[in-house]
Amino acid sequence: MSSSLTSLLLVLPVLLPLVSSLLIFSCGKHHRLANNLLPLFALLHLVVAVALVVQVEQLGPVSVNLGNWPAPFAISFIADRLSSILVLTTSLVALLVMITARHDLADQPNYLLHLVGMNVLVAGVCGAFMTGDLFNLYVWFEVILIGSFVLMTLDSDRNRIEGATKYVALNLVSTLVFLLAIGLLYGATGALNLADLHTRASELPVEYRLLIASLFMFGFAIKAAVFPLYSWLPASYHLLPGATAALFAALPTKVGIYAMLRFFSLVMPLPETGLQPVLAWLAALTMLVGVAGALAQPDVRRKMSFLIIASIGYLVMGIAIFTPLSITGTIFYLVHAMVLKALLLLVAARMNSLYGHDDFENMGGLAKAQPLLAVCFLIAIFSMAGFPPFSGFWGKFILVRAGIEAGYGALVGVALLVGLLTLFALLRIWTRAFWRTAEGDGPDTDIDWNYDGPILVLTLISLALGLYMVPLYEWAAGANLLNPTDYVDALLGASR
Amino acid sequence: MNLLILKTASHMVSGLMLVFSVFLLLRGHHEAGGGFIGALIAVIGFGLLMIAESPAYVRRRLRFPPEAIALFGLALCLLSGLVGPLFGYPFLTGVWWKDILPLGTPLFFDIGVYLAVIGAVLTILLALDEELD
Amino acid sequence: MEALWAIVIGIIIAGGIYLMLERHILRFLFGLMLVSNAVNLAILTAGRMTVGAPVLIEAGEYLPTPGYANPIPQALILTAIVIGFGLLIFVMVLAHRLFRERKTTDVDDMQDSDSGGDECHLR
Amino acid sequence: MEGGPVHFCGPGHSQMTQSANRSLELVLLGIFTLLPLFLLALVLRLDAMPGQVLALAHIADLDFALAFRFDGLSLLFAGLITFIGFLIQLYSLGYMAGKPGRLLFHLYLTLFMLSMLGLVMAENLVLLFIFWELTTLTSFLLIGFTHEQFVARRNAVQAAVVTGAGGLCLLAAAVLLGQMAGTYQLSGILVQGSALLDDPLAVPCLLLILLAAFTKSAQFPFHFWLPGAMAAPTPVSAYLHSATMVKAGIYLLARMSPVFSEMDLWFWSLAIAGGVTALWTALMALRQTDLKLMLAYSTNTILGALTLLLATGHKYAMVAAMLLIVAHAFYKASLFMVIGNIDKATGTREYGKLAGLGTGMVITLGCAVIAGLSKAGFPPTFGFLSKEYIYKAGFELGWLFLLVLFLANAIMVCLAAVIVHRPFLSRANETHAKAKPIEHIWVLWMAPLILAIGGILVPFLLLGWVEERLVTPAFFAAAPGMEEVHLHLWEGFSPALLLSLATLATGLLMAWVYEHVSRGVHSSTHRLPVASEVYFSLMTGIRKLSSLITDNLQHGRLTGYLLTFLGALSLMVSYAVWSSGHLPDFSPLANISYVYWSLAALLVMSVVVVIRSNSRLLCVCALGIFGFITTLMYMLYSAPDVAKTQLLVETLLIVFLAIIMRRMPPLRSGPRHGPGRRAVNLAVACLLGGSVTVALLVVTSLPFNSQVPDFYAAQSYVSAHGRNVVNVILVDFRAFDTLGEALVVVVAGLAAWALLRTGTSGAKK
Repeated sequence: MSSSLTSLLLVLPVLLPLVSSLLIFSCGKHHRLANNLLPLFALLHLVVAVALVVQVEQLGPVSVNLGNWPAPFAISFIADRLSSILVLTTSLVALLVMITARHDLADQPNYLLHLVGMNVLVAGVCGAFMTGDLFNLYVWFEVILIGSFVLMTLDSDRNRIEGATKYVALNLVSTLVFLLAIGLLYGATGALNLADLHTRASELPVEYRLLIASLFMFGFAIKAAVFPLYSWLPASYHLLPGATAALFAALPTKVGIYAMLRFFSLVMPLPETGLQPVLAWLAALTMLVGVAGALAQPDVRRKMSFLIIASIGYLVMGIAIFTPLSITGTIFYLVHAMVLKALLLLVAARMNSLYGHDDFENMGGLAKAQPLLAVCFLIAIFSMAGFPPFSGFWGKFILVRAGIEAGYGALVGVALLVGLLTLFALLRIWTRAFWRTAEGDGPDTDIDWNYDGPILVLTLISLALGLYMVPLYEWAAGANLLNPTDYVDALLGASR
Repeated sequence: MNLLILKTASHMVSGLMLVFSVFLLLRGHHEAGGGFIGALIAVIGFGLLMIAESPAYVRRRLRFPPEAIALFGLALCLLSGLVGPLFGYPFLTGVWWKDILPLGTPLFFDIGVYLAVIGAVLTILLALDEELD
Repeated sequence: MEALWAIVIGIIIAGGIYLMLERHILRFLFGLMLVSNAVNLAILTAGRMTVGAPVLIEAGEYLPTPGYANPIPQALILTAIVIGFGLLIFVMVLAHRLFRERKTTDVDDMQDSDSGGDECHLR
Repeated sequence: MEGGPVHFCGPGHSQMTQSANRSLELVLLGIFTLLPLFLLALVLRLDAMPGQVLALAHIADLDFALAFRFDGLSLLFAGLITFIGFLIQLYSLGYMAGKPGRLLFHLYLTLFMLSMLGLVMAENLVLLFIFWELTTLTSFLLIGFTHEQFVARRNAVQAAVVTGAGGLCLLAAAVLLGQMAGTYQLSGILVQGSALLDDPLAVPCLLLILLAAFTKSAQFPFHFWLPGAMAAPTPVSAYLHSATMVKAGIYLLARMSPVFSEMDLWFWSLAIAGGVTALWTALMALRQTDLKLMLAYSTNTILGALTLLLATGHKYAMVAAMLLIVAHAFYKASLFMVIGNIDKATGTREYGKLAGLGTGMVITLGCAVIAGLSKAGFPPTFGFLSKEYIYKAGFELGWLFLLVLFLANAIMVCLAAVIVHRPFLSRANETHAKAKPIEHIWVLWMAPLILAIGGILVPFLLLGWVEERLVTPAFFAAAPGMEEVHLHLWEGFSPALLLSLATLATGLLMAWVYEHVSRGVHSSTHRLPVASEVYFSLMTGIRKLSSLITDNLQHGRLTGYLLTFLGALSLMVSYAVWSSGHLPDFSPLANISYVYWSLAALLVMSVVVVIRSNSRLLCVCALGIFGFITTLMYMLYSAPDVAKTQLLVETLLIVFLAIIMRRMPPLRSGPRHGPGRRAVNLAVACLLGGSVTVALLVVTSLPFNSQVPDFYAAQSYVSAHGRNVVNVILVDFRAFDTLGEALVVVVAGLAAWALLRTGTSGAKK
């Protein structure tokens, strides 16, 4: 593939959703046209993402300097193993969620704007994954933020406006702190390009690193919903429409994790900032409050919202341990978590569409009425709890192993306990809504492929990742975040 | 009587502001100015007109719905960025036609920003005014 | 020079944060405006301050006059101002809508939607 | 064979496809039934070879291998799993006939069998863990098979949580062991044997392994899930919860015995856990009125005895353990099936309601008698053989062991007698009259009969084969390097035999006065805490605690959240500032012109006004002045573009703010924070402001690298054809930022528009 095509390939994951959203908005009242455009572009996005992964597989990290200026002066887009696999997962999840969204959101008055918002969100997420420039990362964060604001407030009732207010207010704090941190880091190093920062930040006096790194960590931690900075998530996610909630569950928080992973491996290696023990504690607390919330909730989507937080704890744990193995585990778990969270929330959406509410104490009979959904949900439960042979197990195993080998016994203990409690929390939904017999007629027995199709595909992906984990494992192990020479070379390479 | 003066004055001032905004937009590449500043001036011009007349009047004068203008502006930004890839350069590479006119894709990019911002801010302004009345 | 503005920015941020922690939603908005302005000023300060040397290239020249101000913070601030503008307008409209739905300006008085565990059915 | 309506995938099958489905069902049932037989044949063809490993795949980095081992211990278990698995599938054909979800049941059983086989043959620790958890998963599905019943649902979750907890311990133990040994391959670990004990990790590792084994094998105080698991259909109880899955913990202990058996901790914890389990659950068994629960608790007892035997590492004890595993699997599975038949015929398993069934269910009675004899340890049954060796070991180990084993065995005798006598041989009552004939379904008596008769014939006829092929290889796998023990059914009048006879006598005596014994045990123990109740209150406690935590953290007050967020940040950054030890240098302040001072003063004053004022108008004016002064600042500091933008943006924002504000009540309205909270807010605000000040001072004191701005300045006109460098950065050098920025503004516009539009229509409603 020629280099000019490659350079276009690198920006297409951002441009395609933008073009898609422009076209969809121009559809006006023609919903059918929009309904056809949406999956078409999402599919195209997936193809691009696959092509990107193939490129990275063959060439190693590839980058493009936008505007054809040399690095580090241009904004560069770069795909390494981490970025490309995340873009691939994003586009896969987005495609499946959008298929459900076409049906799930169809009766919303501002239907098209929902689709526009989703595409903007996806564009922002891909931009954040691929940019090689710190300030540009901020811009993509803002794009994600405004995209999520739209989705959060569209066609909202009183409760959702309340939830959205909390979401908006708390996320703006993150934005401001992140911007301040960029300003300070720029002032200290004079660089914005990540590879440039990699060299220059290491020349910073050690005693100031903690200060700047804390600001960055704070900004990212809010995005990722790390304890104690997670309150916006359970305040708002459970109010979202089903398909939108699935997209939210899978994407924005993971961008926070990605940013942490990138920043604390490339720009300021975590052990040199003094934040490692802090992060380890936060990981443990995040897992615990997440699962505690999940245990306390009597409502499907509230439970699942808290479980998002619990899985964020696992990811932060992987970053905090900061060994090659733990980073590999984090990447593996990240992909797993994106797939699984979308899956769980789509199941929740399906349950909501069957019953019209989220209270699982008042559901029943799903195992008989919806066997396919039941099988998928059961697999999701055990995968989420980290049971073999599902995808959650491998992520957990690698993290546990990395943790024990690095001497984080207590943290590993918490992680294992949280896995068990996750199982307990989710099995409550299972025993009530699926196993118990329905009162009265019970739910609809028809299969609705708008929901069940994406659910099935996501389940199969999770199953595949569990049964044959080698490709993803080797991909993650080859990401080499702790020794980012390849990344730095690729990012600065064009100027040499 | 006073209303009439106000209306006439507003029309004149807003017209002037629109001209000024285009001026700011075009000279932005060399002097202080640019798409965003120009757009805000234009918005203020339309805002004056809105206060003097009515939101509906402004909508009529705009001819296109402001959302459409915003999206068109965005599309223009994207398109001007995609000229580079046509010639085998990366996205957003500036392509210039210096020989004919001092025209380049960065100018179109700036015009895109200009339209996007006018459209977006007017969308809110008009909606807010209509909603409050 | 930077020292003075560092102190002033610190004061503005302190004031803004204090306002953001108030219960009246307008005060929260005021605080947000102050803090976002302060952050922009902080970027300007961190990128070093130069008096009276805008980075404009005179006609006939190829380079700006030496001693020119650092243009990057300015560009960053411009982007940040515009983004902040968009977000702030959205937040204002949201606040307006919130007030219309709830008829209260107290941001602590909206607990219906949150996910506390109090309604938990045990066993 | 009885057929019935198929409910494999719930309703939805049409009449047309019914016959096709029926033949498909028959084919599948046949496969499910014959698969274990086929595997059994494979297992029997294998010779136990300590070092023989089948490695299919290997991930070197993780040291994970898809590899299986075929030593004596693995093959002993594998033989049992497949043999009993076959009979259980056979039995289930009859037992589950006509019940909904029948195929699913056979499928689950098959999946369980495969997991169990994997568990006992896994060569890699992680693989072992995977299969271990798979047995938990399949057992969850099987216990909850009749999920219309509350008890089945509850107990399925309970079993999954308890054994799942053990599984987590096993995972941690596996990693620790792998780290200690430097390999995850069992052969590599076992070769090192007790040399691994020098590692300081040995103790935590052992503790975790013990937790895993004790939960899986239902040792006190985790024994309760096993009786709970009796909510499953009877074939499940016979297979998982007596013959195989519960033995997984025993397998693990036997497997790890070469490594850990020299530790005192190993001895004491196994001995105590096993002894307490054996005695306590034997007493519990006496209390039960449900025959199935009696058997369940007696299974607990046997598991306790096995643990006790493994504790010692003595040669007779090891042999006795191997024998007991086999013997117990034979008679207990058979007895469970007998109870299943009773249940099927009468619809009840209540001890008090059953009587006189012997006349109608002759073959079942026969099974019960023969299996009961083995359970009681009558010669020449398998049970007798194992008991002989248990007592032999007991004599070597000391009187305390002997006493515990004697009591447990005596109670087993008593239970065997009771289970056989009361339902079958006592005088008939009305339950007997209503009992359905079931023995025309041949699989229902065939499976238990094979097992029961096997329990007599095998030790009688095949003792040499048992010793050579089963017990001795397993013995050497669990206790390498120990002196070989030869099996004899008859060794003359040894002390063990006498004790055996005494056991029988005591047990039969207890059975004679069973009602009194049962009542006595009940009245003396019913006040003691019941383990399952402890479990339930623990889980409820966890949920209450979770609720409490969640309520307090997710309280719904926005300013509370904000305070948490900003408070956390302020603590973090002020600690960072404090630890950096930087003292701000304010000396440059002296040389600053009054112009800047007055601008600064105006800025601060306007901030103070916004904070202090209760008038909306004044606040907006102050904000306007604030914006105007920042504009001036940008102008002064060579940023004309920023200045213009700032001026326009501030103007528009203030206009918007004024529009919004008009609709809202004044600032004085609404509740405010109390003074204490305001002091906290102020502290957080000051800490943050101060930290930012210090950070800025630090940053600006560092030398500045102007490589990037210099490049922009140099290229701006030459390459990018623009004289305004800032604008060129925006539209060319960093145009992607600007694109994103335009996107944000447009989307914000759309979002606000939609918010307002929905609002209007909402208001119209």
